[in-house]
Amino acid sequence: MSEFQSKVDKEARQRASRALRDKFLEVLRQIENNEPPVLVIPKRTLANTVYDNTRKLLLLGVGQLRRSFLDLNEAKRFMQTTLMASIIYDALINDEYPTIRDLYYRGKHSIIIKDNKGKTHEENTWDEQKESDSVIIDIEVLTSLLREEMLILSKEKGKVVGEMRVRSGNDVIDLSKMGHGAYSIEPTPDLIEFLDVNAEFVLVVEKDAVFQQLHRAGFWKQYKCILVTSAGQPDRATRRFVRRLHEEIKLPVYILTDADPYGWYIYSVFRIGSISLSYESERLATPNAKFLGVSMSDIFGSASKKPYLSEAERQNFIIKAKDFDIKRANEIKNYPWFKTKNWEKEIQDFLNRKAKLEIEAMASKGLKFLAYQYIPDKINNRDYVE
Amino acid sequence: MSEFQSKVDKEARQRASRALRDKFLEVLRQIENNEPPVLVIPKRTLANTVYDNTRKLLLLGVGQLRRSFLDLNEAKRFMQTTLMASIIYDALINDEYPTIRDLYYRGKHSIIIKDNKGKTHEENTWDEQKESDSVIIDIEVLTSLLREEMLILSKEKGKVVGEMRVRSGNDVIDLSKMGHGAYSIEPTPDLIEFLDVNAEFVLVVEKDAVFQQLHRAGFWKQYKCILVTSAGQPDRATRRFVRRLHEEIKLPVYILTDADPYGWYIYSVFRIGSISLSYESERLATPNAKFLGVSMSDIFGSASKKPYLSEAERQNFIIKAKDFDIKRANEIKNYPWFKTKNWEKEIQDFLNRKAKLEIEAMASKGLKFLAYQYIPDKINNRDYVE
Amino acid sequence: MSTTKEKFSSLSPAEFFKRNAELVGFSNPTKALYQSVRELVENSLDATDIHLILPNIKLSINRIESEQEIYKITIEDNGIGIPQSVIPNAFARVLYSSKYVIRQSRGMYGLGVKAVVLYSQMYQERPIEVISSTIGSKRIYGFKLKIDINKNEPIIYGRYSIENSANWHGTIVTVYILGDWSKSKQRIYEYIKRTHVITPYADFTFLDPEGKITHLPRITNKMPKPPQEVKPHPYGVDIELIKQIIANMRKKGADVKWFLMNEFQGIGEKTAQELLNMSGINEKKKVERLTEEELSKLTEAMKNYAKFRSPSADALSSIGEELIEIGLRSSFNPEFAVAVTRNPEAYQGHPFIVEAGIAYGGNILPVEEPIVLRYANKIPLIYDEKADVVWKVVSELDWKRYGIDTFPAPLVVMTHICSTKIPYKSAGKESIADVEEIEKELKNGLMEAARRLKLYLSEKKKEESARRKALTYMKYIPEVSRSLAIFKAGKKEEARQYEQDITNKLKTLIAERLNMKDLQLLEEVKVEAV
Amino acid sequence: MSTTKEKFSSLSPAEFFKRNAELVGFSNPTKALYQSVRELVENSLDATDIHLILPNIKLSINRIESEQEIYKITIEDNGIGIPQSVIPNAFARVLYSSKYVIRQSRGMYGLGVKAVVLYSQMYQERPIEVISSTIGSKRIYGFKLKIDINKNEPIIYGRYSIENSANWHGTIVTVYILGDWSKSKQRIYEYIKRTHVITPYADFTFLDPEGKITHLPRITNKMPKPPQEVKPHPYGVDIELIKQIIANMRKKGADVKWFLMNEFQGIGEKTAQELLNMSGINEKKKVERLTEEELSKLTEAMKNYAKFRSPSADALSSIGEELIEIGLRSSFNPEFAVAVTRNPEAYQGHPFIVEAGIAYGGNILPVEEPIVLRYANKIPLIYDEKADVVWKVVSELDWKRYGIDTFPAPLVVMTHICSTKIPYKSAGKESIADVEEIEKELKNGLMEAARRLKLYLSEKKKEESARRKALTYMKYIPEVSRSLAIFKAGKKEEARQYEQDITNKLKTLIAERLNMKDLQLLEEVKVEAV
Repeated sequence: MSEFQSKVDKEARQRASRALRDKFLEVLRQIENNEPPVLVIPKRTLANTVYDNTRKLLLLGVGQLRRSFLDLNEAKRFMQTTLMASIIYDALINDEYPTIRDLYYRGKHSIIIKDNKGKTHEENTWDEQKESDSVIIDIEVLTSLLREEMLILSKEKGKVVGEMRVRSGNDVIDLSKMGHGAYSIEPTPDLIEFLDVNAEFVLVVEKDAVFQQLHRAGFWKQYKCILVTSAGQPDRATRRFVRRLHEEIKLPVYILTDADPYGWYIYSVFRIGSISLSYESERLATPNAKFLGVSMSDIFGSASKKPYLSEAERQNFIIKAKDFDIKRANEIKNYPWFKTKNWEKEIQDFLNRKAKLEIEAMASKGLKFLAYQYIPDKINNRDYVE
Repeated sequence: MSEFQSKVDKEARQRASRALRDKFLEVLRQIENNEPPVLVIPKRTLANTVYDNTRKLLLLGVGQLRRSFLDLNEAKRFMQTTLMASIIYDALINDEYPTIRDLYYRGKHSIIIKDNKGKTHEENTWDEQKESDSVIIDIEVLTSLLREEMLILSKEKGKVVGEMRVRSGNDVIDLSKMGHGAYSIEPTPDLIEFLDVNAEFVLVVEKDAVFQQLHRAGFWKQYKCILVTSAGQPDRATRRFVRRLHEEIKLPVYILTDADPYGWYIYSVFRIGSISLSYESERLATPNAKFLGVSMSDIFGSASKKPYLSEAERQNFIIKAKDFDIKRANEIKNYPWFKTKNWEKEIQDFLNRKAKLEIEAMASKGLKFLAYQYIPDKINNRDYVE
Repeated sequence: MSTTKEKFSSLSPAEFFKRNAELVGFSNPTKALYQSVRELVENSLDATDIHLILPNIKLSINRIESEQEIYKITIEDNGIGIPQSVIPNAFARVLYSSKYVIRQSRGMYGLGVKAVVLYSQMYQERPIEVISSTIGSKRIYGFKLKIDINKNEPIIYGRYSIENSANWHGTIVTVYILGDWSKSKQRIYEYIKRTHVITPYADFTFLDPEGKITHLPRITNKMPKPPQEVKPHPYGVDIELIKQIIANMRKKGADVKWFLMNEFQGIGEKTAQELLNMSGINEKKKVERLTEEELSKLTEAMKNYAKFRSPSADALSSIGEELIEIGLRSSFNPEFAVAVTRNPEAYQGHPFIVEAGIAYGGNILPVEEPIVLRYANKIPLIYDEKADVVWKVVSELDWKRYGIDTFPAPLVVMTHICSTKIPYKSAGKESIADVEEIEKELKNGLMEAARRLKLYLSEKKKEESARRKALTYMKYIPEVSRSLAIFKAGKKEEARQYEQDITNKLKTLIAERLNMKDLQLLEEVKVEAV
Repeated sequence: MSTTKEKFSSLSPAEFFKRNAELVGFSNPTKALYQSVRELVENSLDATDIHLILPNIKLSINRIESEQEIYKITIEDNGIGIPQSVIPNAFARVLYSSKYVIRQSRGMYGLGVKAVVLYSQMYQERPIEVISSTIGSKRIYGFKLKIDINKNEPIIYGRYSIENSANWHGTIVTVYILGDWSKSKQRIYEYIKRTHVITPYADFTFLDPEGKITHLPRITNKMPKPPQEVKPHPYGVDIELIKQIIANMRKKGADVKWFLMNEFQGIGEKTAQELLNMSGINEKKKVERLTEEELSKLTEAMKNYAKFRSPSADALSSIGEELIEIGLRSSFNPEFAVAVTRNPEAYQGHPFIVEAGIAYGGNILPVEEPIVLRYANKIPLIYDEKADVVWKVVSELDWKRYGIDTFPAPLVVMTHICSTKIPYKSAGKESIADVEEIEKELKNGLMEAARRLKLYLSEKKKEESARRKALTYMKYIPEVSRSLAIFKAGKKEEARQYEQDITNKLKTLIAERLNMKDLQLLEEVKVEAV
């Protein structure tokens, strides 16, 4: 049980449980004073999300919502919030590491009441995990504690290889000695210590299979890079890990995704954070991350650049944009951090052509092309969208 | 480019490309002799899948299908098969590591013809990846070459930690020194060499988050175990990795999943292989793997056993089985390797109660309960379903 | 080119309707049996309620031959009876009737019972038998009759009279007819049931050919006001009608002004003068001397004059909201029933009243489209529903606006149109034509009834909503109390002691928030912890 | 209890139909104008094609008053004309007609033009004007007429004659009527257009009140066989009809056997004897002496006798498949048209023929439900479509079984029913009642036509399928060749040289597989490589 007893762990638990308890004792005081119990929570709406141009971060604004138990529309959510807070609190003081799914299960039960007609009404505290997840976020912004600070684990799928060693727990791991495998990033990346980094940049690849190919081709060795994959939409640990590499080791970060609004969105999450979770940007975002590709000009060329694809390749690989792609592109167009000349051109190009491309299409021109021509060229020519 | 030049690699490429070419030169000979070109492929139907009771493996039977280009219903599939074969062949002789998605992209293009009325007809070689994936499987059974033998990579998500060291590529990796992270299993697990294994059993956990919790709790250290997660439906590399641990190190394998037909199916895939891919069982399956839980008797108890859940916990955690659960359970009931006394009881119990449970529900009783009571108890009491 | 000579010939009205019996509803044995029952029942009702007699009607149908399907229909009523002098013509002369006056009655064309007789004698030889005694008559008279079709005259096969010692009045009719009971059975029952819905003050007894007796008892003694005969309304006249009125005037040599003021509804001296001015006729002109052209001008003036009062409703007899509700409630046992009687309106000079009823819920089974009961001058219309203007109005109504959110719904709609002249689409009296004025009134009537339904439904919803509100708070209070108690105690194990106190405080807050009625509800709710 | 005395009175048929003009289609000025046009056009057609005269019909409608909407309708035909002696009764006596014989004609009730006159004189004072000359007549006669409504007699307002130097024959009718052109316009045009579809051998000229002239020229000189007058069929008789035939018999004192054999269709000696045996009547009995009961037995025997021949179709005049197709093609310009004329059948003793046509594709716009053109005795039916038995049959037909996989589809269905007696639902002649025998024939006729449509559509599909097959192979051959060439060469870069050879070999194999026709198709296909 050594892990449970570690000092860092103990301290984190005490800090978090105290903050939680203080918050809800306030609510209790309201009730004892015969005041309607109200939770004051920063609003997580788009309108209350502010882009800090200096820090290049997406942050929560000053807007607050008052969740009163006496408001019929809010009563259930109020109940859910107190319930979830008490469960997290209980896990903290009992040395547990719950996952968000555990929390969902721990809180889920039926409320059964009989009305005066003898009719039974049954309702669950929550039905789906997205309900309880949303309550967890409420508690994070309410208490200013990230879930990691409340010792809540989540599913992690980020992997890394490269010329560096890290310390995690009591171990030192050499990320250049992973064979054909890779190091799977842990859920609490702040506990990682970076040792002996010998790399010139970080390449984040959206797709795991492309990561495998580049790893197998020895790309990171040849170009002195830390190779990371988020395996799709990045989780929090991968984002924090990349952010720390940038912040602490000062490595430039390049992001390689599909050429479509979903790819841009993944880039955006690495760079800024997600709008619905802007309260965490301050710690998870990497504002200087660069979108390496695939860009519209890689596909179609531009005045100053030959396209990487031939006309015939384009015809075969390009996918017609769907309605939801167009919709998403139009949303993204309005994000302040996409309001740069290059990005506006990129998005407009997409909207005009209604064409998207998966990164695999580039890989299908041949692995050598991808690993030894396309990526190095792009980095050397500073041919990224910023 | 050292990897490309490795001898193992070269040999694999030669073996595979020669087999492929021989197969299709046969087809060519038919055409040159003015015979209708026909591909003879072992049938991948349920009817042609045989359970080998001695070896406890699911194997392809002797049934064959003759795919003739002159059969109008088969013409497209014939065309797709030759196309895909030529692409794989081309990748092999050009030192590529394509993924199945790459192959999809490489082969995808439009066929455009004009008829005598001047009307243009357009059709894609294939539209969705599941089409090209299915063709790849055809080629695997046609040539008796697994995709790994044809140097095709896939997305991998299996992770492992434990008291052992492995050699992969030129590296030696200590799986007991992964900190809070884990080792991500490579796509070609046959190239892994096991060194210094100090463990008594393998525990395979379906869910990544449960893996994280057990890892964090130091479970594998305390109980001398190799801890593996398949993070859901297991990929081929994870299955092969587990099989090799069992076969070569002689470790017993326990599998921990949700208590539902989907969980049983995951167990079944580890143990036997999937019906649609029975041709690969011989190398990927672990016929002696044991289903540790969660079992129906863990939830409800039995004549000789107290349940692990109280009545109130059951009420909250149990999920009503859906129609597709029932359907799947009835399918599974008919698989020969589920025709044991224990499994029949397990499935019948499920069908009677129409209740399922996620493993997280057990975890939500407390991590200590899961790691230090439930799992060890089950193993000590040999309380698994076989 | 053929030079066939055309043969011209003349038909008596009896011959015409015999040849074209389907025009009056006798297209085959099935419809003939149904239509015969209708005509007889309607005559019996006209002989009673118009004269404020509570109707007692006994109907029986027997099959009398095994080879051919000949049925004997007998109906007995307690009506005013028919004077013996007119019985032969009333039953055996086509286009002879007591219904050619301006007054609402079920019969209208003076064809009904004669069509029964025509059809009767087409396929069997027995004459119709009529027994009747008028009110106060000392004797009861009996007749056996057929129609001489060529001459359109009665043939009397027998007559007799007996003493009326019991002071009985009423009419008993027996008629023999080729029919098809098994095919018309359902419609005949439907007809009788629906007739009873609209005349809940009538007592029906029905013996069917299978020997089954159905008794629909009187539900109320209340009866609608009977209709009165009235003079024609000037808007509804045509040149030929004016000519006829002039021909039938008792006062000979009257001038045109007197004529206008005395032979029409609602024309006073001022109006008469204005009409004469409009048509350029001298008020002193003798009415018999009016030229064709003057008659045409006068008719035109009457059509164009905008200021007439609406036609008198004296000639009408609506059922009334109370009776309609009684009928709906007793027939359907609904959760809610409402009826609306609209004010009289007129089309083409004919006064009419629309009544609409709605029944909802209770024992009514939910259906995809409202069940529609159509009535006209107190008779139910069964056939040709979708061709009726009523269906048009019902199906175009936006029921969502009236609280019926989805169909199937347990909804019955009833409409009644009464008029001195119902614009039937055919003489079979099955469906009503699209007359704009009637359509509008139907719509208004239905909307008025539907608004009351809506009121009822929304009251019901409001009550439910208050109860739900209280329930919501009561559901969540235990959860909130339990969670906050943990924070208060600092650990779960010691939290229980604080729960009740937090619960009570929260209840007090809720009580302040909701009004007393809701609080009562609150107290009534039992929360069952799990 | 009220003791109101009931007033009984009698109506003339003229008065009856004046009061109830809506029963013959004159419910308001809009319908009156439309109905007047119909009645006049139908009389003109009956006066021509029944007598094998190619119809030339000129119709004009003018508004003659600015204040009231009074229209002057004039129609001129080149028919057989009307003898001067019968003109007054033919136009101004209700229930007087040349159509009371057993023969198919457009008019049936003998009411039509009289209803026009009745309505005409209700709202304006001008009499109807009739000019006519029969074939071969030396003079042309003119009349001005009204109806004495009380007496049901013509009133003659004027008469004259002039010399017929040009040997003209035909009839010109002018009538004045209160109408509403703007509301009836569309229906009147529809009526004329549809009439022309079924009488493509007629020439129509129409001048409308807006001054627009429409000329629908004769498309063919072929005319259908005209109908003949026939004796009644025994199945269709009733007691009263037998009585009438007896009364009208020229040979007096005949015995019943002679009577049966000479006054009905299809009764020979043997049949007559069997009928008499069935009804227990002595063959020598004088027919005038038959009792009521014997007449009833005789009627019953005629109803029950199973072995009569079908009624004679001589009285009918169908249009014929050729003329129907001509009509459909010229009106719709479809891709495919077919027509079916069924064999004569009978209902209730009336012979009838059903004809059905289907037009598909071409210029027909796809619609959600088939466009249905209904005809009866060569007149189009426009109103009340959904109440018609034709609609029932069309909508119940499973079109999928006949190659119409989905609606909207470009489909026109045409039906024609001709009979000595069309079972209209009302005297307004707008829709046909559900008569089982007619429904069955309609179904058979439509199915027969639909089967031919199916044949056409499936031929079309088969051709398309062969073409598709060839296309499939042609699409895949280049891919297969390119792929196999790579294996042959051992590497992609050197594969090209082998492609053409493999392609040629594959084409040969395909050519063997498919027949020559398909091979031709093969050659025609151009494959465009990408």
